[in-house]
Amino acid sequence: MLDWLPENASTYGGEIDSLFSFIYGLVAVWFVITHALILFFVIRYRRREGARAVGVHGHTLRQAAWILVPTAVVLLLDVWIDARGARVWELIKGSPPAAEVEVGVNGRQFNWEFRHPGPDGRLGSEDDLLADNTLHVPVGRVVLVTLTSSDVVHSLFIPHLRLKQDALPGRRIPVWFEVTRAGEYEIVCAELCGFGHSGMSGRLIAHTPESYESWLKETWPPGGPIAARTEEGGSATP
Amino acid sequence: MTLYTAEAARVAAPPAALPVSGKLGMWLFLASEVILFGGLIASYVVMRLARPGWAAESAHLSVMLGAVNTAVLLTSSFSIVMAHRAVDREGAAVAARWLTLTVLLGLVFLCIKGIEWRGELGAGFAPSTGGFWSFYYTMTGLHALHVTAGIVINGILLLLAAAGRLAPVGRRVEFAGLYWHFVDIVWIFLFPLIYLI
Amino acid sequence: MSSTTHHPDYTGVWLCLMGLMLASLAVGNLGLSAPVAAALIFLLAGVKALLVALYFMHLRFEQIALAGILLAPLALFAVLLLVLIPEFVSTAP
Amino acid sequence: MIPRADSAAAGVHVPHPEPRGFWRRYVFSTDHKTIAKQYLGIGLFWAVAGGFAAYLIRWQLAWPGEQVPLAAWIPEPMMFGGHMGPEFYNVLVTMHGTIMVFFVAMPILLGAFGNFLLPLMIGARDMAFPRLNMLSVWTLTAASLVLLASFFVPGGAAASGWTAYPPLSARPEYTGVGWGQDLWILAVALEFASFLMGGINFLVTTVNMRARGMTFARLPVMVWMQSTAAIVFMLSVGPLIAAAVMLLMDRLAGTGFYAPEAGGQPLLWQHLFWFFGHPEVYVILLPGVGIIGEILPVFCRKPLFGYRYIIGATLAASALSFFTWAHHMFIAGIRNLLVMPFSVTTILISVPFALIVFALIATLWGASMRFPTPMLFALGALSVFVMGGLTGIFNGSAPVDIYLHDTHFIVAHFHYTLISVTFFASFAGLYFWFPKMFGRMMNEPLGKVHFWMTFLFFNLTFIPMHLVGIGGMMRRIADPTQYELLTGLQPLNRMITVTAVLLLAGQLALVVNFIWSLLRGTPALDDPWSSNTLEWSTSSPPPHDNWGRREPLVVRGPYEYSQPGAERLPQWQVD
Repeated sequence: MLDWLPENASTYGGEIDSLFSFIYGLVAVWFVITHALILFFVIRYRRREGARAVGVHGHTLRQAAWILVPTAVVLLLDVWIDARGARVWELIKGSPPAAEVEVGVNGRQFNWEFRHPGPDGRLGSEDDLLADNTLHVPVGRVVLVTLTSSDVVHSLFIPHLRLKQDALPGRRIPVWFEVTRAGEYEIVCAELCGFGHSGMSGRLIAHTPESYESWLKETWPPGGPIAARTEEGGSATP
Repeated sequence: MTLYTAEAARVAAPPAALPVSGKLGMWLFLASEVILFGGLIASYVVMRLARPGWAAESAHLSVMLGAVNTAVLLTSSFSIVMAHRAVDREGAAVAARWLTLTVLLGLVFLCIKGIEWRGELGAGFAPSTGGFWSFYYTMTGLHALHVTAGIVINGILLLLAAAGRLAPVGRRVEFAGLYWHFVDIVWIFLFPLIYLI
Repeated sequence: MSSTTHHPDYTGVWLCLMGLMLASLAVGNLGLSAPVAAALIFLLAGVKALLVALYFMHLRFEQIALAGILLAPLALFAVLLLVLIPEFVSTAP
Repeated sequence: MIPRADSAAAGVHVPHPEPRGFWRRYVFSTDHKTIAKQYLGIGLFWAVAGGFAAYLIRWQLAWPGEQVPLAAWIPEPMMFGGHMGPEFYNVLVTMHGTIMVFFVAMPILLGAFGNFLLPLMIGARDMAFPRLNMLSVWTLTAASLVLLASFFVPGGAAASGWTAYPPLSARPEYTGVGWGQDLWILAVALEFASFLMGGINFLVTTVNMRARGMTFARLPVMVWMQSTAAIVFMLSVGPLIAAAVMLLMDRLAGTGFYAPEAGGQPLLWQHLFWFFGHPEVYVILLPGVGIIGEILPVFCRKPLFGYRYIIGATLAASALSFFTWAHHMFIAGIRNLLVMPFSVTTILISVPFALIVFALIATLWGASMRFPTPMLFALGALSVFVMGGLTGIFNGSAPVDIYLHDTHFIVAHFHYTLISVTFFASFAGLYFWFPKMFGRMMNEPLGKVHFWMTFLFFNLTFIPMHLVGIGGMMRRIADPTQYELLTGLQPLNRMITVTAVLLLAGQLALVVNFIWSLLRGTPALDDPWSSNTLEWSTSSPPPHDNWGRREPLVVRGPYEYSQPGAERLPQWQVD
């Protein structure tokens, strides 16, 4: 079942996958137990000549223990799942680690607008690069995204990175990720945002350190003009 | 021939007295209304806490008119409970008089509310003016709708009582009164929430 | 038709309500700090609501279960506030 | 609102005499049994509509943009000669959700089964407020007409999802939908009003109208479930009505409750919606569990295992359901400190439901089981419900939900939970109580065909849907082929569509069976399943006043099967 997951490409994706498989294991055991019992009872206790049902009510504690004890086990497992979950959540959505690259992501019907900081490393300065639907980041560096929306609720979803976060108009939401493998990954919108919701997607280009350097050089040639610019005809509005 | 009804069951059952159906139903309805207004008021409270500027907006309201309206509703609550007492003690004619007062006070409340709305709209404060005004018009509007419904119910009971048909009115004055008091209680909280703080 | 409803002194309750209303208006002129004044005003409103509920709505004379029906939505109102206040009032991310 | 019974101090009369004319008898009836059938009719009508919407959705996902068979009749601008655009796809996902939750699940589970069974099971002659009952069903009819009309107004029907998140739902320019969204709000509000009235009626009836000897501890679980569902609905719907009023004001009066540019908060809607939305799941779930709980003891010939524990767990789960709502919003941008508390409560709610499931399974132990169609569907519902509960653990764990949220995994999960009750349990109930409702048995062989078609194709449809979701496929996208990531999933998507179509086709067995049995079915005995609860003590179908001259007298609990000295001990005392 877990083979269906897109191959993980982020530092924390493995944590989610391992929690997923942990829950999957627990749940599979319960599924087998309950269904085996149902099947066994259905076969074993079907009506036969001369046999009579057991008129047990399950009211006394002795009888009810048959359902109370398994329930207690469920409770214990729940605590276990929560304890593991809390740790992973804190890692991913808790306070983000120190940013090494900052980018801005804005959802607007029906595009992802990405803002790259440029050579000065700061967002909102005049050397920013604005690009519709293409985001360039280096692998092995903590990327801090400031997520916004200009109109409706969108949801930034990068399946390979196990990253999802709603973009909420009126709020600036910080999200972070660190890509582990260079490559191109699909960025999609996961929250219904209008008739163009389907197909609202972009690309994450995760560069190796060398290719990131060359991309930087290519985009901001040394000595070239330093001004706000856009790529691929995207809109330049912040 | 004795046919079974709930009342018969009550006679037969041990005296764990059951509430009258109409009263129980009304209280359940009021519980759902509490959480309806509760949702609206909770939203207002958190937005107001988040936006200190709303206090200045609220200063544009007339505390005087709001206070008069509070007095009007409190008094109408008093008059409908007196109508209920009259049903039990003095009879239809007296009950009809108290109900008339209740309906009139309800109408006075709506008139004063209308005057306020007119004044505020005239001064340029529309529902679309800002967050405070959005809540102001929505909360007082929803409350006014409840007042209107109460006036209609009380009016019907008044007509029945005036026609001397006390029997069908019976406990309905009590049930209508429960609703009317609830509308009053909502205003008891809306008044300080909107006008005073 | 006569019911067995207990009818307390409604006029006295009404006079109390009017007095409380005037008192809540007067709070604004006491020169108290805003949070204290607000707390006092809501305390007075609570007393008013309680008077209406206990006497006009006869809760004082009803079965305790009937009052329980009202407590559930009030508790849920508190839960709603408990979640919405950190959500919308705080400025932390 | 006023009970007729109160006007007679002595209290010995039938709530209302049997009406004579056609209109009063079949249309504007105050008889709970007729009203139940009206709810059933409304629910089945919408089930067909909602099922057809599901068919269109599935076809579009498998073969995007291609002509959908049997859809050429749908007029422009919804579809163009059987071809669908993304606008109408969004309308369909919105309406499929709205219809199935509000206009199928609730009318059938609460409206039909609740109305029919509650008075019969507690030994009453009718609901506490028969005229309010009539008003409820007619309010639902009005809601249905408004929803139906919304398809035909300029701009088309609502297209912002059944959750109607603002700002998408708050301003027409974001979706191109004008009146459609306003009418959607109106229809849903009317539906709420209808079930609010119905719920109050259920509760007062349960408290006040019980027959002699019918103590709370002797109530059939179905009555407990219906009453608990009524309480949960009553206490949760208010904030959503308030939210809907605010949304309507945003749309019509230019207020800015949800508009960030006017200082509003889009998240406020989500909080208020899910404050209702999560308890609403239990409003639907509990009556379904009640049906399973009624049917298993009858065909196992043994008492429901741990009756009191089931009731206790139900009350606990209902109370807890008010504290879990933000698990729908883990990644919606809520404050981080809210996330883990809600994740913990969400996972914890598995505890009471685990107890209920274990009790139902324990009921099967040591039984002497027969397998007529209602029993098959009840077992099917149990199996499907377990699966739905287990997949819920993934979504309840906040970190895993980061990935699974808004994918087809969640779609598959909630179809497992909701279809287990809305369809499997309802079908079980329909086959089980059809003889009592209409006085005729349903056809067994056809019923078995219906069950196996439903059970098989349901699982074949929705198990792969989990995989598609794990593969990363988002909800509510009109065309998966637009995404590189999803191209590999397209064969699976086509397979799901094929089995979904077969699942829908399997329902023809029910349609045929229903109509045929209504007209030609074997006349039913009063107690065809030899069951213990009170509704089987009267004739099939029951007379207008349910009991004729007899007064039900309840002497024991509802599930006394296979007790010492007797194979069954009915609840009622035989005169």
